[in-house]
Amino acid sequence: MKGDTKLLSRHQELGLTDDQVLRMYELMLSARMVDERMWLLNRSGKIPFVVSCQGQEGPQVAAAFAMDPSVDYAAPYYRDLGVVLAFGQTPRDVFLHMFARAEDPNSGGRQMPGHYGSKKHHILSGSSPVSTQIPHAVGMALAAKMRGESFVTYVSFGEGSSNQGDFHEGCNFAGVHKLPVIFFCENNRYAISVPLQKQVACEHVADRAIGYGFPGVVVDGNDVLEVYRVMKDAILRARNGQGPTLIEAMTYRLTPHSSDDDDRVYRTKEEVDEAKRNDAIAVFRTYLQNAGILTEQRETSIKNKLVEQINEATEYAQNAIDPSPESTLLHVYAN
Amino acid sequence: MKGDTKLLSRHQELGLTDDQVLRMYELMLSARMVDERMWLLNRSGKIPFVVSCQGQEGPQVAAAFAMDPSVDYAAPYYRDLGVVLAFGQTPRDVFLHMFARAEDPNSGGRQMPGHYGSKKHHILSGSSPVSTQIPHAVGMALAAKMRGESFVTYVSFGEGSSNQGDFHEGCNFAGVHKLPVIFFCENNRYAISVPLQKQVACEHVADRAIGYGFPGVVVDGNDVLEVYRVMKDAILRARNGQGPTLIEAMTYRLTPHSSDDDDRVYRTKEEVDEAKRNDAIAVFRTYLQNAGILTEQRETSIKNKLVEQINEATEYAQNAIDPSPESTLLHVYAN
Amino acid sequence: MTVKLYIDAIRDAMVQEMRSDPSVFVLGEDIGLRGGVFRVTQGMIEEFGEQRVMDTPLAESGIVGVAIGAAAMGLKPIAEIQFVDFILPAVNQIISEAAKMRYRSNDDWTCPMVIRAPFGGGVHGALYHSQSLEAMFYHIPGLKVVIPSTAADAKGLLTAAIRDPDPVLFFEHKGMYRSIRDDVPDGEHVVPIGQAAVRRVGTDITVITYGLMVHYAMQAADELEKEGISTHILDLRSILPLDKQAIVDSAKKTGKVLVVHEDNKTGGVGGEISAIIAEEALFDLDAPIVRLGGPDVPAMAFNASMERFYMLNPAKIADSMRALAAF
Amino acid sequence: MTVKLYIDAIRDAMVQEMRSDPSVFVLGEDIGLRGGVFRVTQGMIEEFGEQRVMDTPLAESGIVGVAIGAAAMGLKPIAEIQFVDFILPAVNQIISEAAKMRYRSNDDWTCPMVIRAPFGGGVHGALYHSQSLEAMFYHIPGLKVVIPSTAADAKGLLTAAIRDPDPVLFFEHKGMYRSIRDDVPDGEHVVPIGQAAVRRVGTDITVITYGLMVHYAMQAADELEKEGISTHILDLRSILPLDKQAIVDSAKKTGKVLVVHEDNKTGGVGGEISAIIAEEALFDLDAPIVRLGGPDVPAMAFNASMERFYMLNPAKIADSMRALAAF
Ligand SMILES: Cc1ncc(C[n+]2csc(CCOP(=O)(O)OP(=O)(O)O)c2C)c(N)n1
Ligand SMILES: Cc1ncc(C[n+]2csc(CCOP(=O)(O)OP(=O)(O)O)c2C)c(N)n1
Ligand SMILES: [Mg+2]
Ligand SMILES: [Mg+2]
Repeated sequence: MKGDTKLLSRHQELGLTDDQVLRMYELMLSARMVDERMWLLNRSGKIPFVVSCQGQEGPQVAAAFAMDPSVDYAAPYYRDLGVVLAFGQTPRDVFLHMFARAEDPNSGGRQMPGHYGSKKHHILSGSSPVSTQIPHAVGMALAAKMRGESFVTYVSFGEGSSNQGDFHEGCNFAGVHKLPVIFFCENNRYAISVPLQKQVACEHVADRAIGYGFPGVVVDGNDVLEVYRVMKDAILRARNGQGPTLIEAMTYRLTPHSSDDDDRVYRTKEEVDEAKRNDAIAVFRTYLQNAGILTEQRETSIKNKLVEQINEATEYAQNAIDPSPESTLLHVYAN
Repeated sequence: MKGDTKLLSRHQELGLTDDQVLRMYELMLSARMVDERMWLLNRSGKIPFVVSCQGQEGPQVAAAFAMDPSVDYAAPYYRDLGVVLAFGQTPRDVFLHMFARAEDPNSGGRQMPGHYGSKKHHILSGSSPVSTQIPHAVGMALAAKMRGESFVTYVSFGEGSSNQGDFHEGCNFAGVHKLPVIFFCENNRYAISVPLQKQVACEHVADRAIGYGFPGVVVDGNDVLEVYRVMKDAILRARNGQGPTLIEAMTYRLTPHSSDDDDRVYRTKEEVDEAKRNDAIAVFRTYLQNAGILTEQRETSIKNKLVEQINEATEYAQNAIDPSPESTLLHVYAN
Repeated sequence: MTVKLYIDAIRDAMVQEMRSDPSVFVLGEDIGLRGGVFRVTQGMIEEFGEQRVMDTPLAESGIVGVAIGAAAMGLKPIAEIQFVDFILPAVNQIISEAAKMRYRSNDDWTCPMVIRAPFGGGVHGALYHSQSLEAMFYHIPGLKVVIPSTAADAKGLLTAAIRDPDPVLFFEHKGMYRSIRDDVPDGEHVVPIGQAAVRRVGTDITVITYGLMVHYAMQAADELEKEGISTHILDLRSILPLDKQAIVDSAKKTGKVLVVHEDNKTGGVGGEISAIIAEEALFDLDAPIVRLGGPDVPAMAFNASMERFYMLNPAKIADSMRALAAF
Repeated sequence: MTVKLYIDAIRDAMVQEMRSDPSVFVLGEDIGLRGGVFRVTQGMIEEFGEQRVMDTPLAESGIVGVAIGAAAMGLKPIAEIQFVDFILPAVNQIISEAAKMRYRSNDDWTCPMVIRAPFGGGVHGALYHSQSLEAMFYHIPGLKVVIPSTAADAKGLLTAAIRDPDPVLFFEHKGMYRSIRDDVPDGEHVVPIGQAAVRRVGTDITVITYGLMVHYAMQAADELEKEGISTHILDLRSILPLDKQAIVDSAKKTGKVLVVHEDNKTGGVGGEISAIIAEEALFDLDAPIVRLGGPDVPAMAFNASMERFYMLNPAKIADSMRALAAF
């Protein structure tokens, strides 16, 4: 039973308390359940669009949990619901965004779902063209360095997006100036319908780091504690002035690309089912159960709490007011 | 003396005859002497602009010599005078270009010096924004693959230019589709005034190849036979359907960036002088002399021939007619 | 003739040209098995294989740059940009390279390629899936910019674009893919690029427009007809080249001109059209030249009521038409 | 007041702002030891160090993207693009990101940055070192586009641009760096963005222009004065925002308008100016609104006689002015 003991203490070795890993688990579940609700709302015609985090909540929450949202910054991409929740947005914030209400903290109803951003939460506003946020995060890290501040910037993107010029230019700039930024690639094996092997010919996106003079790390995204560990290492390096790290979390997108997609034409149900069995949330649940931290009762109470919260949030957002049509004309420039 | 024997037969081991290496040498000298003449013409007010190949003729000619210009294609960059001559342009062609005459085969007097291109010579037309030619060369290689033709495309660029998004996107596309293209980086340690360590943080630009799933090779650009060898390898791989290669030739720019530059503000004379001593042409001259191929007499006769050719070319170009002003309106679209 | 959807007419043109010319191929993101996010290329990979219907890495500058190189060697690429909003990373390749290849090489190297992209709003696409970006390109000599408003034109103009020896940007209003259908010639069908079409003959006011707005203007004209106002409607079909003669003629016809585009007003194509008229038909005018475009804000919002506020519609166009007629 | 070169006035503004505001910094290619290829930033690295006068890798999208991120955190970057022609790889960052940051985040995140770039021809720069690209941006709400024509304005407008809470493109005609000099206030000097300046008061014809062409028009006006023609000249100073009132007023003043820019005519800024007048001052006009711009070809050639053919000059402008006056 020695092995087991070792296994059970992995989070403690990482300096995580039982409460913290439970909190991580709750955040992952929250992301998943919010996401599932979004699909329900979409399929019942209440919101026109969903882009999903399902399958990627584990690495997202683990990565964000390694940061300090009161100090650090995130430039997430459209799937990063887990990151956004870990950085302090509530399900209500998220549903206000989905419903494009005036109170949406991300864009006041202006942007599509999944386009996060709020200064209060230390989340940079994101756009749709992929990878543009990568140089932005580098610029944020440059600000940290120039001002002698110790915050670290996290930026995420898909593996397909790592083929954009902006990925290259951003990474290279950060490498040359040794900036405190973490490039977090969520490799879910598809860019919409295009499979990994038609996107890149290298073994790992992380292999690209060598070309920018900093470490590249591949991590099993379904092993959230390992994700947390490599993030912690990267953050330490960043804060110590040792520069950027490129982390590639191997993960999987369990849903179609978005509510407008139909993934059956480009991948098999078997493949998706197989990925579901390795889902980070399920793996982490088992870990927590084996560690004796997560009892069935606890699980139920967490879920009940989340359902309640999500119901409340949905209802609130559904009944919240729209921005006025004329507000279209506001905020083109400073007043 | 065994060592010497081995040394002396390097070109033969590569399958190069004495005549061929002499031809290579002549091409390098030609490039150098044409370039020197350009500076004279510029300093005497006869042409407004020069961008120089000096210091890089060796690797340029060696690379081009490994290709078959009757079959293969080049998408060179503005310093590639050596490549252009090896692909069949004459000094006269080049001076017609410098003087922006109607007969300029590269652009009919439209483009700045160093902006090569002529279908007849299998040289793609180039522009000023750096790195745009990289995806073009990949597209040319795609045409070879799609049509089942065996030509290989060479594309060159500086190390500074390897930081542009187009480098990344072009290399990645070529890697994914295993296209017959050779990416030839002439690392002369400066991008205008910006030294290598402010451009890239990796050890070698060639290290970037791993991120595209094909080999990256660093070669001493002053060792032209070695450049020839790695090019031959790359061409073989390309023709065999094994895909691209990234070659980084370590070289040096002996002149200021262009006739508008003054390099004394950003590098020392000592550094330049040191580089001059390792100049590929000088190293190759010694090799040929030691191999008994290049006698003093031979050298003199080559130089005399080149001087004559360059004088003739200069005079021809100087007296050649300009395009008509109204021709400005031509060739916006096909007639 | 068969009644076809706009989207099917576009596919028709590609398929027919690919059957008859082996140098034509399509490349872009998700155009293979997925058939494109709008399904424009649906079924094409099955017929032509994955080399001629090529899924590319996610990198627009690369897509366009590679297409330029292929075109230089005599292939005829049709590059799909998934949304016109995502053409921006490729602007350098389009403007510095594709548009200037022939000119800079003194007619030696050429760039026979097509770039297709869906544009336009009203589909809950928000800021980055709703834009009209034609104004970026109608100023660039060396390019052609085509925006068809009918299924028949979509087929005929795309066929012409594929056969064109120069680079053509082909912008398809995404709201029209499945809402517009009309009679499309079955076999070969070519509509020359650069000729505007009179969509409605009228005597009181002239509306000059293109794309989806042609349909909105037609609906508005029906409305106004009931009120006794007769509208002349010119569909530009291409904005580069602009059919100047048709613009001037249609302006002279009624002396009152409304220029309409979905794109925001300032700096839009409407300015050029208005300027042409002000330069060449000023004394035939009976009223100021009016332009109606989107508001000058960065782009359409996701929120439905804000989106409606931004988008033109037949009612808004009719209002402008009425005011002009009454002038 | 000191008489200063245009180039020195630009440097003045940067140096003064950097001295008073530690969040201001400059970044770009070769701007450090080299002082920029035109020497605009000469001496600045010596005063401010290599972190605030930062040589970047050769990658324009990266430069602008990094500047956007720094600006989001409250720094005030001034990014130099070596030639405006090389701004094209950064167009996505400028249009999708800088221009839309405030709008898309509902006024939460902002982008207070300046992008400086030399533009314009007549300096043997050929196709890619001569272009005028302002027409790409004057259509983009969220941006400001400033083009000063005097040294005093260069200083005053650049100071305003650096202090502006939104992204400003600042285009400097490279032919003016060392050919234009005028009285520049020594201390703090701010010229508000968005106000055109009347450079010459006249009664017969109005010329509306900006940049180097202001000077050419002034020379042409001197010429015409001898012939008894009195010219009113409006220098726009910024093309986004456009000073509509000044445009309309100056058009009404003489009833005859010539719009001039070096950039090619079709789709250029002149179209918008003409359209504004045709919309708001039509009945005050005594002649068609004339636009004079470069020919509609991809760009200027290197060959000197072709370059002269392309470039406007005082004589060509004077010809258009004469014809307009005679109308
Ligand atoms: C510049 C740009 N081109 C195309 C798109 C359309 N698009 C949205 S997401 C996507 C695929 C992204 O794949 P990946 O980077 O792997 O991220 P994932 O969605 O798999 O998480 C594409 C092509 C876009 N948003 N931006
Ligand atoms: C997109 C773009 N940005 C800037 C320039 C200006 N420029 C011309 S050459 C050059 C440096 C190129 O350095 P490198 O790639 O190392 O090539 P080298 O000149 O050293 O051979 C720069 C910045 C350009 N031509 N294109
Ligand atoms: Mg993916
Ligand atoms: Mg270099």
